[in-house]
Amino acid sequence: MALELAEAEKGKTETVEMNVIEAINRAMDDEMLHDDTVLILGEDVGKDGGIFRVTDGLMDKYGKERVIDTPLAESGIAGTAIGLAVNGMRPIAEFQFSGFSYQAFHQFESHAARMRKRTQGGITLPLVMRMPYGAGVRALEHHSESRETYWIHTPGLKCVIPSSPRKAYWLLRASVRDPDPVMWMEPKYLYRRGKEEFEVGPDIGIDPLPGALIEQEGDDVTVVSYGASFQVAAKACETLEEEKGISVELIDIPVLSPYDSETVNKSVRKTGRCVVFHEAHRTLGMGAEIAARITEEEETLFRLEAPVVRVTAPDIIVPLLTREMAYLPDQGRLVEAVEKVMDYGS
Amino acid sequence: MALELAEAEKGKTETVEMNVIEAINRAMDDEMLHDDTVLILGEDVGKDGGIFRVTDGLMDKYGKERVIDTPLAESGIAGTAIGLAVNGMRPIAEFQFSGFSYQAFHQFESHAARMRKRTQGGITLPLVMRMPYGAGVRALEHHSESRETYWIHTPGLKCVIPSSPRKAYWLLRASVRDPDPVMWMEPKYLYRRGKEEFEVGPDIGIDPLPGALIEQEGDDVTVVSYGASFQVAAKACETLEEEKGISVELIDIPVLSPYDSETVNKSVRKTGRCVVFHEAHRTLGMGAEIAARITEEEETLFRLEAPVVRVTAPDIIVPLLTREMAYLPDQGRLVEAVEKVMDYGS
Amino acid sequence: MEEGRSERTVPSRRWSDRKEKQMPRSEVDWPNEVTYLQILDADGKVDEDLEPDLPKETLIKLYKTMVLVREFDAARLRLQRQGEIGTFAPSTGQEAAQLGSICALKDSDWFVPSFRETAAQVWRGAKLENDLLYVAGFEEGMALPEDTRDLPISIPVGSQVPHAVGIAWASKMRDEDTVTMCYFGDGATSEGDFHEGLTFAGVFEVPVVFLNQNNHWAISVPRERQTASKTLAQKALAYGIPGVQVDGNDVLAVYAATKEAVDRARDGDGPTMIEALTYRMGIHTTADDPTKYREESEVEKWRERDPIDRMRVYLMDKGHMDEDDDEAWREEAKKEIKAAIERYRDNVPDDLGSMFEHTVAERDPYLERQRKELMDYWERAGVEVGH
Amino acid sequence: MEEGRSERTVPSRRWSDRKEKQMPRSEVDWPNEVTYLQILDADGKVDEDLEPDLPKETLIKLYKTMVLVREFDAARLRLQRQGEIGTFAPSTGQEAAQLGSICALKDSDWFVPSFRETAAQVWRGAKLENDLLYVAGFEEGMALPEDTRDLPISIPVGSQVPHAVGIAWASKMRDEDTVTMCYFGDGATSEGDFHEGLTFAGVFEVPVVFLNQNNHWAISVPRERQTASKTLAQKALAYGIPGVQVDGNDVLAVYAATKEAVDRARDGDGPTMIEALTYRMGIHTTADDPTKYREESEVEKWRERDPIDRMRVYLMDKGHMDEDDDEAWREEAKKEIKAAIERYRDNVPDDLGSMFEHTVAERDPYLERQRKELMDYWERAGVEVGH
Ligand SMILES: Cc1ncc(C[n+]2csc(CCOP(=O)(O)OP(=O)(O)O)c2C)c(N)n1
Ligand SMILES: Cc1ncc(C[n+]2csc(CCOP(=O)(O)OP(=O)(O)O)c2C)c(N)n1
Ligand SMILES: [Mg+2]
Ligand SMILES: [Mg+2]
Repeated sequence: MALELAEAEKGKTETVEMNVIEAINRAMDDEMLHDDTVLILGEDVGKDGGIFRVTDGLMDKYGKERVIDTPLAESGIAGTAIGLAVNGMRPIAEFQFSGFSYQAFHQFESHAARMRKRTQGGITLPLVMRMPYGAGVRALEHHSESRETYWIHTPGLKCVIPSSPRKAYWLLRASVRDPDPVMWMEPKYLYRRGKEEFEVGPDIGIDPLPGALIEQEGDDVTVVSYGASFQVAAKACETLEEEKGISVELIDIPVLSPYDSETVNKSVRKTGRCVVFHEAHRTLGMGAEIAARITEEEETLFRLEAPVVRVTAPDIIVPLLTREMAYLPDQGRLVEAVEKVMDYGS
Repeated sequence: MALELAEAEKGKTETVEMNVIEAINRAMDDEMLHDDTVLILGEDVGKDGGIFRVTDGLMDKYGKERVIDTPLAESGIAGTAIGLAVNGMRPIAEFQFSGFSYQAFHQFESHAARMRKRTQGGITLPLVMRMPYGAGVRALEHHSESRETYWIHTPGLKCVIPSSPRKAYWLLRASVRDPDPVMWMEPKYLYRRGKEEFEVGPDIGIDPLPGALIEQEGDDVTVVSYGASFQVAAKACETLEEEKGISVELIDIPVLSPYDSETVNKSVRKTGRCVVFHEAHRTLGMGAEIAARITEEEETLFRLEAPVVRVTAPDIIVPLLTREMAYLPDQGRLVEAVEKVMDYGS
Repeated sequence: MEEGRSERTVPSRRWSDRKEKQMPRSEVDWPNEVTYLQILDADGKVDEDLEPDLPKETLIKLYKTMVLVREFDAARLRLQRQGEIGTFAPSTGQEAAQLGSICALKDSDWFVPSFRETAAQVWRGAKLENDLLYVAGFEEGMALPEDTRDLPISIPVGSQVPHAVGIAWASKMRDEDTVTMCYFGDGATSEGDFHEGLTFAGVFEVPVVFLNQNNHWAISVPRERQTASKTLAQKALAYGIPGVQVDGNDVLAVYAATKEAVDRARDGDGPTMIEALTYRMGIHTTADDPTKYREESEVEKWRERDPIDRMRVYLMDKGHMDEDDDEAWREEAKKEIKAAIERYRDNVPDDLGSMFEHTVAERDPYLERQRKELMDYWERAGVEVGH
Repeated sequence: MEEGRSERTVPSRRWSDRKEKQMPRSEVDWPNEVTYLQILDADGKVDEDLEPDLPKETLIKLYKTMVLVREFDAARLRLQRQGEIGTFAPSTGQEAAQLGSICALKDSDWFVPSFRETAAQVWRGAKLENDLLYVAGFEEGMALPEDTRDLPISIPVGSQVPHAVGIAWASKMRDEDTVTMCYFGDGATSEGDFHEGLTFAGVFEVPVVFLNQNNHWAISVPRERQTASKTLAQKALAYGIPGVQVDGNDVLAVYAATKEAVDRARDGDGPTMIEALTYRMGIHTTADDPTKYREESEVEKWRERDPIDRMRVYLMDKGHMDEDDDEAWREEAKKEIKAAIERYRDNVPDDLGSMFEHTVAERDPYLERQRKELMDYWERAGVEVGH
């Protein structure tokens, strides 16, 4: 590794305001300073800085040996990333859109997810598969799905989706350090939507991947969300609180797998009501699991005062750009759903 | 199409006793007689007759233009099958194991599932993707998973899993005739386990794909299952009825997508109890959706007298052969689960 | 840039350097020829010995389509920059590669595009207003008639290659003399689907022509970082398929090579892969900024080899057109585009419920419930198309 | 079957037939040489000019390992037929291809197997009892030490190829002079993963050697129906990688070609692909019945080229062994296998809960709950390993 870094730069911390793209870029930058086995590979991540500019500047800084423009071959990217991880590196592989990660599905399912098991812990794969996902940015077909279910249902893979710049920064760094393969999905709807101020630095302390995060305490109803939808949910909850006087317990589940149902179910036992809000399809979207974990647990189920409502995208292919915002679950739908569940038993 | 068929053979019907392998073989045979656009392609399906002998004899009968041994390339198989379907054929593509279908995941997700949408109905894809799945036959790694979730969560794909020889015969013929791509998963655990007698013939009437099938009416508890698990469930229900006097409503859901929750929920409204039984992983396995559909429906949820219990395989990689039977949900677990849900409110 | 080839060379593989370290071996004899064809030189001068026999009307139609599509790219770019339509991939610079090849097909042949073949699509009869509808974000623009022989564009790179093979295979099974032509870029040759598709094509000897537009870039990745192989054409040989290179900005060379390949396929002699050396003159798509990764000087050099300019010289030399024609045809093209834009604007749909159509043939009650829920909500909340 | 090549030929591509229909073109100059190497002829006679300089101990160790693994295949087959172990893929017939190549690696090099490389695994130090444990259905047999330089077998065909490239790439990044060797079969060359792996290897010039065992069959699909390319070696050229063919039943040729490729990689001169022409003498796996799809006469012909017989002749000619040695070594092998079977039987695990281990590093409470549920149930219901 030719790069010579001033120790000074490594120790430095600072407080900066960033959007999600900047936060992810900075997270990789700091992680690469912190650990010189970290590298980035993918299509157009180098000279171009990524088609969303998420890796902008990193090739200039770390060289084309650590920020690598690959041929156009996703299974090649995933497969060589696995090999790199086997042999001592911590690769961050970018898939240009989650919709083009399926070319490498078998590498995720058959190898990334199983190497630990298949060597009884002898070989572990610390690698991150980054992929932008989700609708709302006027993209082309195949560019807008939200199919985290594929990864959540696959034992051996973790799945992480941040919902703000600060979380993107911290969770990505935690994912890079995680000893297991992380399917890291970036809500591109949030890429440039809003900044957050927080402390960063190559050597600052990074907590490991968390469970469910109670972002706002409340008594009347539990709202569970993640990713781009989480921010919509947060706004809806403000409205609900301010305009309707409904006290929402708002939970973010950035780590979808393993899913921390203990925290969510505990909240539902308190509120007696649960609304799930996500842009994945309804059928076997994460909401199904959230509902099932509630329903299978006696002490939670029998505290329910209303059906567990799933406010989600429908079970159809994401429409083209003029209809995608209507397809996406919006604030209004969540507000209505919460009002409806509040009507039960009152 | 060189094959010359006596019209007599086409009209003939007969009653035969078959196991699942024979039934699937016969279904393809009869369908190929019935419709000369039907063809079979896959690895080792021709001369070898398939590694499970499911296509045995068909190449001899229909020639190597209609029963095609392909190169070892799953995306090639899926992709050319799509092209064949575009251009007037009804291909039945075999993937040697569902665990090796992921090499073609992107062809299923990006094309098979979307061609109808992407041409606004101009091009439709009548094709069947056959793949053996499931544990219990002492197979190697990667050969034993039950990952129907991947297909069920993908709009545009249908997913069908038969649970007996007769159903295999009828459902496969219905799948071949279906105008949309069907992910057809074969429970290899049932391949040679038990025969059934039923009527067959190239030109007999074939009902289209069904909804949920109430296989046994009952009052106390609804048990929902499918595939290889269904037969285990059926035996458990006999035990429950005979030994414990529990009246089970037993439902088979051979068509997992689209999932007919109306029938299941109606049953649950009657019994007030539901146990799901499948060998897919728990988290985001089909049981999650079954539970969620119950829980989101006021009139069903509030009829529940017990939690919706999921008796499933755990969220781990299928173990090797000496431990796979312990991994698989068995009769005993279902019996215990049903007894437990019966204990509530009594 | 002699003969349309890139100046850049692939990294030296140091093959021969090691020769003296190797023990003597026998050479395997195998069909390993790759040829290169050019008919119009960079200035548009024709090699008369090689000149194909194309009727004047066809030549003029080719030229006019080139001009139309070039203008259409410009018009779409304006609409995109104004926010009226979304992302698209321009054909600019690749008109000869697309039109020289597509014009070798019959209507009854199959056309399998990638995502950058507007010129070829227009030749096949695609309506500009449908393209606009699609790019503007309306599924209605994707409608294809039931008896179409054109596939919709394929966005996942390379994934259409096995489709083309399957389509051609079905034609062969029915003993039709139909040919399938499949387009893809230089980047696409790295995808597994390219490999699996060509493997099948070779083994089953199906009547397909693989038309590779090597425009030297896959977004920001230059051809020589895409693969260490010296040419893309030689990749065909790995599948027992002949591979040829042509000057892709020379409409006559593209036509001649494609025609030979199409005839070969139609005669039952199997597939061919053609590497058309061309250049993506502009942006990858409207989301792209090429100044991030390539030198303007490289673009300049290719500008001198513009396929439209070269064809104009050729047609003028032949006396098929003059400056006035050129002017008139350009105006005609602009008018046609303007009319198409109007037709598109007049036909902008305003319903939302159609997003539920064409998922599968039947209606699933649970999905119908979702549709109803949503439609009721849209009504209540005043949600509209394009909101 | 001269020089170890299959008699069967790929379907004529009718390339040249069309020559007269084509217009003249210039030929592209590209590195298109494929060579073939044989050192021991079919009878075991050595070409002394080419004979590699291998010490006697190595030669004898190679021979003894061949014998051991051949015997181990037979022993495993017996255990499998008795129901004691599950399915496995025998190496029989391919011992020279595996051992001639693997012996060119250092311990510090990386070994990336497919699923049929028992001989190579044993050379690398794999314990027979672990293999038995694995084949008998116990994950414990898969345990690899943390500092291993061997990957576990890869069952999804071809999927290991990009892993090998990644491993080699990491070595290159760290400027180590480590080489990675990757095994795969003829069938694997049709998979997209082969293509993508070799594309990366070519572009990034990583120190990897691709060792293709062309055993002429992929289950029931013969080599010439797998791809229309005349050789598999020529496929390497599509990636700017040299491709060579060797007689894969000639341990010396395999060694010599591999050694050159390994040296080349170690010197930083990039990847090589070797096609070792060999034959799968027996079943594909224990689930297979080759009489369904191939002629015994073909097998017979290859039996005359048995790699062990040929090496025996060579070693005897050199005076490195005699009949008594042969007898003694075979007995030794059998004893070793017997002891391994005993060790395996003595170590058969009896716990079930371990199936929950090694999913991810931490324990997920919900998964722990599932573990507890199941363990309690197993206890109550008396469920046991292998039940
Ligand atoms: C499977 C897949 N991976 C990535 C992308 C994103 N992407 C779109 S076009 C493109 C480059 C294509 O290059 P090339 O094949 O040369 O075609 P060109 O754009 O030059 O016409 C990429 C990487 C995609 N659409 N599909
Ligand atoms: C991706 C994938 N598809 C199918 C299979 C089933 N299968 C196992 S081995 C095999 C044939 C492999 O042939 P080859 O690569 O020549 O290796 P060989 O068995 O001859 O050593 C097949 C089809 C698989 N394991 N993986
Ligand atoms: Mg390109
Ligand atoms: Mg083989």
